[in-house]
Amino acid sequence: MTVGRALFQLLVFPGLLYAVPVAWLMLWMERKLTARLQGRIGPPFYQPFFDFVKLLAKRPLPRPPLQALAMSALPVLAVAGTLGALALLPVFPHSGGFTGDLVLLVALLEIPPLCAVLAGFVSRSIYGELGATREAVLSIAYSLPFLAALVALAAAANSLSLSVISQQAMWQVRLPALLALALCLPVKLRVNPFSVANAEQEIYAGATTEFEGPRLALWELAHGLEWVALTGLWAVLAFPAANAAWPLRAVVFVAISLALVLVLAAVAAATARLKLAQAARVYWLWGSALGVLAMVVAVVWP
Amino acid sequence: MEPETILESLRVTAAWEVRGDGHWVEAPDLDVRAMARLLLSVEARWVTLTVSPVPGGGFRLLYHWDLAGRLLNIATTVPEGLTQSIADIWPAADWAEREARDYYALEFAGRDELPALMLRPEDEPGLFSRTRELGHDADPADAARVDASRGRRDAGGEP
Amino acid sequence: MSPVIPVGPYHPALEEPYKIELDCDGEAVREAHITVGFNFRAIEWLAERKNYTQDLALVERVCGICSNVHTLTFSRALEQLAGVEVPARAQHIRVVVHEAERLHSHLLWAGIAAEVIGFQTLFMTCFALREKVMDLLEAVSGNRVNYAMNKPGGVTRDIVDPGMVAATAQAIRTAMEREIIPVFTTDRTVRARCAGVGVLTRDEALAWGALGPVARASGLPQDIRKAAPYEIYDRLDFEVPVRPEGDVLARIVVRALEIVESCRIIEQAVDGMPAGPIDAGDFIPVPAGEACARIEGPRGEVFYYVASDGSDVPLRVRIRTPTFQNMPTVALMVREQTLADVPLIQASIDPCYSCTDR
Amino acid sequence: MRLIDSLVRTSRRRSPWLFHLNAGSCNGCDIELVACLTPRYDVEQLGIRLEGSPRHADIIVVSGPVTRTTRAALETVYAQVPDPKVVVALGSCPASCNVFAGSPTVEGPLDRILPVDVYVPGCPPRPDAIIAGIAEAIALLAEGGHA
Repeated sequence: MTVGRALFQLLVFPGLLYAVPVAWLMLWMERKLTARLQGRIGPPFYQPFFDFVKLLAKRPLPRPPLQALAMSALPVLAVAGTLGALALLPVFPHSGGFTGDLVLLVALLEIPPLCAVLAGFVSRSIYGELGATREAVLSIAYSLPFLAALVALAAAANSLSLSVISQQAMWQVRLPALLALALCLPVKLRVNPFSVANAEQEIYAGATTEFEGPRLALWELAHGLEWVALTGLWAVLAFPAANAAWPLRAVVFVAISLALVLVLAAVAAATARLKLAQAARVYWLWGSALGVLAMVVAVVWP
Repeated sequence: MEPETILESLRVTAAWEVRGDGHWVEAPDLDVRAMARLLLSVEARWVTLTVSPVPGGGFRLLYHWDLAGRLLNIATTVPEGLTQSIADIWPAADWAEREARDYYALEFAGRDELPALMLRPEDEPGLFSRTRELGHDADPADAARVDASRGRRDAGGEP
Repeated sequence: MSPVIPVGPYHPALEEPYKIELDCDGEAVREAHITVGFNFRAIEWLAERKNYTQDLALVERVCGICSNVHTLTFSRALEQLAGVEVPARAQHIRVVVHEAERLHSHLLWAGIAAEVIGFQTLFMTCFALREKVMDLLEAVSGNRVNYAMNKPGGVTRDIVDPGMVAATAQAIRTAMEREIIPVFTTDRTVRARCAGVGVLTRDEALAWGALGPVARASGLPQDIRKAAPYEIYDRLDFEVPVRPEGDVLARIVVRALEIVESCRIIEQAVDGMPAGPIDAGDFIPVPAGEACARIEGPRGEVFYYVASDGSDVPLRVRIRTPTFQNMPTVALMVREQTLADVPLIQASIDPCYSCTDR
Repeated sequence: MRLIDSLVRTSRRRSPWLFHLNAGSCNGCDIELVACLTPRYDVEQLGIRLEGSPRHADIIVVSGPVTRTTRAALETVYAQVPDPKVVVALGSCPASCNVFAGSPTVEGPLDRILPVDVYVPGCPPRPDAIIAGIAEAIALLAEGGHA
């Protein structure tokens, strides 16, 4: 991968220049669809953008220096990690990448939840701590199916390179793997029925309860970017057409990502929130079953 | 059980006065704990306790019970600010007793603790008794006289 | 992590300030301590210093959700003292407003319960339906909240369009039976959150003096409208739903069925409404004496005691609201439950702290 | 610079987040505020959100005559909301203590405790009036709040 290409992917597509507006678009789509399903009109499309600017322009509350530093650094790290993960997505085949970038992607995607857990503890609020604990428990629960699905794909493709994985058909493995990944999306994005870590009626905003102004703005941005990265990862894996022209690939990538947002929002609007133990059980049971199925298929049906 | 049998069992000599709003009786020497145990055994339902100050000192305690749809109002009086608690027999009476202390500084014997319910823990009990002479005044500023702690705070003496 | 987790006094799941301190073991609740009194405005104290007309406006503001039950009970206590008969038409109007208030209160509660388990869409559905009741109440009383409908001896406003009232009640009943009851009783995520959660046994309900839907969901068939009928309830045909389970789901089902019954009561009360005056005169003098009144509010029995010395200011006004009796049972319900269930369990008694604290 | 200023002003107008604090209210105002969120009034159209944490909020909406016990909470919450912020007194109670004036446990009206920017009169105010009051608060917020 040349430096120029890497920079392009990081800063333009599917990185910063694409991801930030699309993050706002996705946050809006989620709120708008929910509102429409509830018989309301919902927010205008520029809402997440203005929310972001407004929060950025608020004066931060005075805090002890070390805590202030940690509370600013954590959301920045979450944003940076997600952007890095986005840059690795092989939307264009042969656009570079390197052997083993799958491992890096998984690591980068784990940064935002990790930061959220730390944020909950750093903010020294009981609700932040509870949110962080829940976040941690859930991440243990969904990590197994999430990793199993990716490992199964890697085993079937016999490669740890994302672009190789995304180009081979192998639907017998891809199907259960995609299902397992789809199951992990609501909990990673903290939407219903798995919005346990930010359950407002139980623990306020969870880990971000104590964050205000610019620091909260960055969390909102990180959250939007997670939507782009996770639906993007799913879109890349769901369209393994090696020979398609690059404009088609880009269009399909965007289309699948946005469609997935709508599906997730619709499911969220039609469900109540499960309890921590219930949510964890879903992942241990059904998520792991799907992940293991993908792995078994990858091994016995190469 | 009929209301008449209840009075007999409690050895109350007065008879019920039956009105549109239930049965009423005055029983100055009532054993409230015996009453509580009896009404528990007949599956009556706790309604509430009304405490009123008696002019010249002491309190009138009016126990309200529901017996299969009939409202029984059993009144007794205590000369001092002390009476027997029934909260161990009827947990339902717990809050009403705590509230009576808040309002009239009435103490209930037989309770381990009688924490404030409506007042704050640091408040002196008997808010209604303490403020008896105070009229209803449309200017809330005058109400500051009621509460000693508030007077200090307004004077800038907050720690 | 600190073992004591405070819920409140300001918490997103609560409309009102109060505090439950939870001794927790991880997410499991060991013990709960309830603190109330945040809304303590000393209304009983104020009532002893205002005249009866002012008191009517005061007790209406004991609670903004069940405001009508307070003026109704207070008026009934004064009528008992004065020995005044309320005209038949006024009794019918009282029942219509009383039941419409139960409708809006139960729908409000259903919405809040949905919100507490994170089911926002169901919350919106309930509140959209509730607006129909609000329209009804506004058409009858002129207000959306604090209707100022009752006064000693009758009501303040006539129902001019009974047909509209009956039609609205029917529409609400249909929507309830078609849209909301099925979701609450069959949706899997709702069942997963509510069934078997926050159980209050029959014996506990009795010993703690639980009232209204809480008692009825624990197998106690108590309802003042049946046990000691007031106004025209002895002439109406309605059921009192009772469930034996004592869990959150049972309390949901009891209230949902009560909404349907309330619609039926409104239809009957409007149907049989006789012509005639709506009050027993402009001013009712209150003689010396004492009286009690109780009615079945949306949350259970509301009890008033009024003592008078014959002047225009009462000697003593005692207000016992249903949440005052129901609230302590929450400490029993949350034991051995998880933290996530606490907001739901406390919401399941349909608490009203402004009623409790007064 | 002027562009940024006007962007910030616009964003404040378009994204007011509320924190609601019940200071001894009877629920009447509170429930009408909740009604504003629901399908008929749907204030999310205006970017208005009800937040659970005061640190996320721009506008503090206070209902109730301010009882002794809620006063400390009121002061804490006020300090927790980052600037710029606006205080809205919802209903007659925070404006005048309403029927609770003279009570020994009421410390209101609200302007004795916090600087109040907008009064929404009514017992309770209708949802339309509440939205109009919030709109007034939004205009203040855009200019940097009262601070």
